Amino acid sequence: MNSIFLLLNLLPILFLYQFGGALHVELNFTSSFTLSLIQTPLGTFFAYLSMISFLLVTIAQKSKKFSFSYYMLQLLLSLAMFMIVLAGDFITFFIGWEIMTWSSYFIISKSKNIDTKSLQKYILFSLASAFSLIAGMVIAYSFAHSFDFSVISSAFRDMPFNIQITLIVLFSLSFFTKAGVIGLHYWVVDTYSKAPDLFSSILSAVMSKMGIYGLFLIYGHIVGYQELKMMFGTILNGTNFGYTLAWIGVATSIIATFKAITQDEVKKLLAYSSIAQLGYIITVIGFGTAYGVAGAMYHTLIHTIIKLLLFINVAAIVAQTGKSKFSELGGLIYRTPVSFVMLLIGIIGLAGMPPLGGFASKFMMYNAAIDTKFALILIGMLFSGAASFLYCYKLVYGIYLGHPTSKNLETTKEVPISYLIPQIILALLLVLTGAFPGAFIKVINPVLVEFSLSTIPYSGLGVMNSAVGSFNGLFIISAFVVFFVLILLLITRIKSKAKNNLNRFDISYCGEVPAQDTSLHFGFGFGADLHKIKFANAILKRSSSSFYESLATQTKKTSELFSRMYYGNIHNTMLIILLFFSALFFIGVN
Amino acid sequence: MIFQIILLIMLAYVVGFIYFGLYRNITARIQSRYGPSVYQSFYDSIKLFSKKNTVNFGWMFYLGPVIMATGAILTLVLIPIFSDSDFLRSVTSQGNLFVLLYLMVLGPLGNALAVGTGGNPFGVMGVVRGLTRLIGLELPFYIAVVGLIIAANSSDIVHIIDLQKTTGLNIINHPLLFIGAMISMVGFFGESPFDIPGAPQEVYSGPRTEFSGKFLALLMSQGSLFAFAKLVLIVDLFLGGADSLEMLILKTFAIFVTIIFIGVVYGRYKVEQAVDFLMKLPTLIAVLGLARVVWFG
Amino acid sequence: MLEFFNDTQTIHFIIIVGSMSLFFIGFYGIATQKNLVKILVSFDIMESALFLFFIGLHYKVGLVAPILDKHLKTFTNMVDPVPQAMILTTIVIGLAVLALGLSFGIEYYKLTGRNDISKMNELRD
Amino acid sequence: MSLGYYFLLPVIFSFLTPYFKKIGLLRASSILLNLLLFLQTLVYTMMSLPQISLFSIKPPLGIAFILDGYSLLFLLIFTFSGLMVSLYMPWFFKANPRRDEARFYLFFNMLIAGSIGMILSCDIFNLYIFFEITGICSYTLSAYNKDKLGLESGIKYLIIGSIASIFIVFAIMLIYLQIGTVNLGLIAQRFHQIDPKISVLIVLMLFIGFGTKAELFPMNFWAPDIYQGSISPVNGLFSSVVAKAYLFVFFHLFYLFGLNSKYMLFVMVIGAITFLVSEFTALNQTNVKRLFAYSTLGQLGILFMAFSTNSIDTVSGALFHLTSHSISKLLIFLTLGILIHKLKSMKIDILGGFKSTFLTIVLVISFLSVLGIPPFSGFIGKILILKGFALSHNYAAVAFILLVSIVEAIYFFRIIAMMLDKSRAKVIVNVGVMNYAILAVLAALIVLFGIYPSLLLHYTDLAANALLHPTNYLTYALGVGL
Amino acid sequence: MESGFYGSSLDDSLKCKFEESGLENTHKIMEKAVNWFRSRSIFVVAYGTGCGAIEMPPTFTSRYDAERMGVIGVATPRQADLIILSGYLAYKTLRRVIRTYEQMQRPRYIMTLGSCPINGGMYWDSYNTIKKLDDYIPVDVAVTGCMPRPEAVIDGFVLLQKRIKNGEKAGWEKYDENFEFYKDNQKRVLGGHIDPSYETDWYNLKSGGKA
Repeated sequence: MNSIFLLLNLLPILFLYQFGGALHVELNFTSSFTLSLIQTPLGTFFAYLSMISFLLVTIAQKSKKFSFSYYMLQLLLSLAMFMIVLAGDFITFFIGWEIMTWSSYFIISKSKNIDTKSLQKYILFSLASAFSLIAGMVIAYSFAHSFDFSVISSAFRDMPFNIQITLIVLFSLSFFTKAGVIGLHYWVVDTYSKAPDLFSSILSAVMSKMGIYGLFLIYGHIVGYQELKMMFGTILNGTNFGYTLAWIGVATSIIATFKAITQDEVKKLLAYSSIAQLGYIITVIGFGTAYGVAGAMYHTLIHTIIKLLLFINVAAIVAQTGKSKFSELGGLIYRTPVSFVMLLIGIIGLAGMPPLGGFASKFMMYNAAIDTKFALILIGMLFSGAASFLYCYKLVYGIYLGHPTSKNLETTKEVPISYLIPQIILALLLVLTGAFPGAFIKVINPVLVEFSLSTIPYSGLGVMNSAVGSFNGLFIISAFVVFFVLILLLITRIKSKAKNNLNRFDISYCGEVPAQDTSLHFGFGFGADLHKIKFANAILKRSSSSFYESLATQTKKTSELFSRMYYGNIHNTMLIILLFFSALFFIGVN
Repeated sequence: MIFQIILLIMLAYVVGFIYFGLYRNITARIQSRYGPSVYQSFYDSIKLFSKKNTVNFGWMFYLGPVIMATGAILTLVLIPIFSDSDFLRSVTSQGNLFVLLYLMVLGPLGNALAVGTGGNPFGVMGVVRGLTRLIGLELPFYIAVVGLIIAANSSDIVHIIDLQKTTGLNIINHPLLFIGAMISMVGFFGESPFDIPGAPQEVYSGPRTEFSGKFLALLMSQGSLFAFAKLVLIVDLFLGGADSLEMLILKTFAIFVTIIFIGVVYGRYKVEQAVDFLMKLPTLIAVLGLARVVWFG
Repeated sequence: MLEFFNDTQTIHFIIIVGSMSLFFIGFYGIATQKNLVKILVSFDIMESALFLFFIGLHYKVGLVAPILDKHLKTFTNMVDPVPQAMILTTIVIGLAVLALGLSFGIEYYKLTGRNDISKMNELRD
Repeated sequence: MSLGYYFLLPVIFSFLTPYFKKIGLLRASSILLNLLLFLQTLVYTMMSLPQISLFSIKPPLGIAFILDGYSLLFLLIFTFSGLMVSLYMPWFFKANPRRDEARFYLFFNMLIAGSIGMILSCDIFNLYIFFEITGICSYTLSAYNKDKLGLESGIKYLIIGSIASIFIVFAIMLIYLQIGTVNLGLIAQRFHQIDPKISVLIVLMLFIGFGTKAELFPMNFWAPDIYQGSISPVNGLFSSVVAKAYLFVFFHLFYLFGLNSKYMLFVMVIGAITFLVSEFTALNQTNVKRLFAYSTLGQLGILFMAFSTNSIDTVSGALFHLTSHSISKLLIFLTLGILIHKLKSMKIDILGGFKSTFLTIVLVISFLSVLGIPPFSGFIGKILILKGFALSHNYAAVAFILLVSIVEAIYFFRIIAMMLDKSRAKVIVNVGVMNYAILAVLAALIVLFGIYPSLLLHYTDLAANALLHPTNYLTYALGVGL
Repeated sequence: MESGFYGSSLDDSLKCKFEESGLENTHKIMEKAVNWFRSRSIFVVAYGTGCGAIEMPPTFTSRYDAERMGVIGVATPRQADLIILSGYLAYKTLRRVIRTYEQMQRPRYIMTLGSCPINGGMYWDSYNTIKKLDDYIPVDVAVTGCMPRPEAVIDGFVLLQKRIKNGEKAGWEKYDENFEFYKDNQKRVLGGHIDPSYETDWYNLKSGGKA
């Protein structure tokens, strides 16, 4: 079954490749609107991104038995995303969006550790997002008299200012919810952590990107960056709008980063990290400059790769050990070395360290911020990047390093090969994007042309150009490798008899001998210090959950209040009807 | 080019070790002691290299110090050492300030992996303290660097050096940024009051707890290389670079001595105190400097 | 004295007053009574009031009943027959509803021994 | 072929019901009858509209049935629902054996006849008669279970029905006193001549009368009780036929009498309040039937909002939504019948306590359709309604509908989560072949209208046109062209 | 336990090189140089038992400044060359001392302060202190006095440096050669409380599980 669906997942890619950029389908849906698929450079990028992700996840799924319905729903989900990114009008977009919502809902509901509350959270936020989208859609329709993107885009200029604002806010809210901007991220963490392990990778790597695609669509295509500039005016070298959006993004990434550090569940940490990374994208997406768009797109690519890699890795470990918490894992490095290396590459990318692709995208984003002189924004991004080292380290330490916290971790075997293949592919991609950051400029430039922005100069595969500087990824990665090998050779020449492979209890422990039950793994101790730091504590002790929970309580109370009216006394019902009549009569006659 | 790189590494090695010897001497004099030999760091490192055995907890433990050393050397070669000279210019032009900012963290992260592999909880505690401290520590430094980049409208260090010839030194143009960067530097050099990660009395010398023999020696060597690199970076950014070896040594030593003087007289902050402090005054100073650059520069 | 009543205005006035009082008697019954039978009776009173009102308002002095016999040779001098037909139908319907309601009430009384409609509240969540 | 058969055939059949000795024959012939009615409606879809059937004298004096685009859509829904329910009943009675099965068929067919009569009749007094026929049949059907709950619901329905009918009789009498006619065409022509104060009174009485029956907010406290007390197929009928028939009449008169400009906002607000209150109340329910009763009330609220907008697009969307809602609710209540029988409970837990992939799928489809999620038919209706509101720049209504829809989603998805929850104890439920077919057809229709809406949209457009511009209807009702 | 030969290091690896190329004299010079460096840099882990602990702070701080001779304190035994035991040793303490000593890297040295580690001192008849430390672990330098003043301690450092410089056979080599002897002695006083010998190696379970 897996192979069949693997082939089925290949089909959209072939389909897209076959059309080669000229896909245009229109279908009369009802008398008043048509369904249309149009291939734009932006859509093509996202289409390939999501389809290849699905392919890789399907490869990983070979290792476990999944039901037919699971595969079917996943295929449906991939087709829905295909529909979203190639949609030429809002109806198509929305249909794809909603199919995506419910098909993912049913996949999530197949998870073993899902509960009703998390499912409710997921679907309600998704629906809120969809309803916000639909509201924007119909309001736009009321002015443009069409759901077509291009028609709405040309009609946008003539709308009243408050309608323009409303539209931007509604669409942004919708896509922010999907991307999990702070405040609207209430569903993200629970859903990502409780979804089927391999499906979390799709949720984080692909589905959240649909929100990003939506933002691109709105800011770049429907509204247009030039129009945004005209509407809101400029500040420094960017737009006021971009500045506001950037603060939202920066706040998201900083808050989520701190929250990520204190998580005990592996997938919760990854979920928060996902929120933080998407925060970066949202930060630069509104700048309205070529480098902003390029940085956002590059980071979209990198984040997809990294989160697929990390979630597949974690899924494999969870499947192999049955543990999903840092406090229950640890010390797997010599049991599952390949997995360890893959995760290591993943976190080096996640932290944005130079030799890998993670740095290239961060570089692009930072330069975009410098280009617009949004210095504080840039500081915020750098700050959140610095804090993210902590959770990156926690991720790799909590699972692979340190001490195993239970007996069965000491006998774990390496994860199945089908988990490793996609990871290896993704790790290679990460290395390649780091070595050849320039190659991506060729992908970005058509999109920039589509958004009528200036293009980015291209000077070689290895070179990443930007407004205020450039670096050569190929040089850095090769220099790193050369120095690494040289130092390694040098150090191995010094043959002081290294006593290899000491027993894990043979550590300097103040003269004491740690026993089997001594707690040596520091996995869940991370982030305890953060509570003492005033700034971090201010972030950590606040939570949006109290707001949403009180909202739920209020809804429940309202519901109880209303249902008290329906208490079944027919006599009173009769009197109410008569009184209502009298009241209406009294009002009507006067 | 390869010759130049070897020359540079040797220079940095020697200068770095001598600086550390001087550091220990100066500290001793401040505490009214004689202090060790200026070359004490050499003795230590050669002794450690010639230790007859070394603990090793596995390959990741082995590679950690190597990654750290690689990071240090890569940082070193990507920083322009001399202004107005073609010395390694073809190499330094491949990177820029952002690359350096992140390369400076790559080494410690690689080492942190080794510490984790070692499985000593004290080591990991030290690493966590270090990373937590980094949250506050990098803030003023980042602000300073960003301020300079925006002022020069380039993240190319050579460009920033060249610009200082016409506009004057950045230490005079942007004193607030310089103060911010220097306070961060005190932490980057592991000096008081920001030396909590390796506090021997609390966490058993922290990340280095399990390292011994050649690994410790390698860590010490890269530390001196790295220290030199950081000094050169500060000189390049704020003091207009150096056009000759004498000027380089003079300027870097000036910076180094300043850092020592700050470090010697302070007690040790707890990690949360350090971060709280760094996020208040130094950040405020640096932000004021930055605002000056963005709005009035 | 009876001549006083032989006037369309007066008759209409009396009918309106009478039927409305009857209507409000029914209304009062609905509002205050909780016995199912009394409620049904109140409904019937209200309906009767309406019938009286409708039929009465269509009567004018001097017109004859719309029955074809020796008094009625043409269609000009008769009361409008439509209301009467309508009322007849409505009476039948009202009767049916009344019968149905009473039968429900009897069945319900047999089962529970109650006929207080405000206590019929087993249908609730 | 005459429109009169719509009324005559079921009525005659009903009267013949006691004479059927074999129950199987009764069931079969009931199915046949409903099939016949449905086929006749299908034939009407191919004919030019409006159609008129006279009874001896031509209007305005005589009685006539008029079928225009508006009533055609409802006719399709009613006859189709009737067919589905009559196909469902043999299983139901096999599962719940009854001695007085004939009684059900009697009132069931009569109910269909009454509802159809209400939408076809072109004079207000006949309308009232059909109204009462429908009413009496519904009282009886809701009291079909002669236990405490059934009788209670019957009594409640009857009392409320009596009040409503008093108001309507009063209104009709006032109209006749003012205008001297009961023909809808003539009333429509002369309605504006009435003294405004009297006209307000008439409108209010009609509003209270039909609004009570159509379950509008301050008059709908009885409705959930009725749903709870009656059997599931009857619930389906109430939700997809009876309530819709009253709604039909409400808006037929609303537009015919030209009340739209004056009372539009009022009806919209009442609809909105109904929607809001019902959806919030539904959150708190633990009885399945009450839950879906509230859901029906809520959807009726949306429909009232959308119908009163006086714009063809919105009304067409509302009609689409109405159709898809009828199908969905029929499906839901028929499924509930199966579940209640198998699990012997009416608690909401039964929805999490059964194990049947087919039932889960069809229920999920219908839930998603009610919520207006693509690619199911509810979406088309909802987007058309929202589009219509937006086009008239009534953004508050758009926001309101969407916000309350989230509340609606809470309980629907709570049920879905319950159904998908594997940790609950599950009873395997086998669906019979017939039920399988019925539910599959209903679900297929939901999907079909969702992905190929033009099929239905043709009729809703026709209906909306006929409703908002009743010139053709008036000509026929006045008997001008005959 | 840590049995076997731990002889190879920088000088040893060079020794092979030099011997291959017939440069044994050069190697001897190298060895001397390395010994000199070792003597110039001594990392001390100060194990403060008994009353002698009070003498260590003045030794290392301004007044006597041991750092000028390259003697500097470190926190962990992994980095240390020398362990200073500053007084009597109870059995319990001995256990920790042995463990700390075994965690130090070769070459490693032991220095004791006062008479208690030599012969029990005033605790000669105590039931729970050891009398002669050299029986359990090899002491390189024993500084006498009760307690020795910092000057004496520094004198001990000088002595140790001299011996390292001369390449004299040190305690750690004796310990490796007579490992069984020392272990037997340790077992005799510690009984069942001797530390585990870590025969099972967790990291290598795949390959048989033996260290």
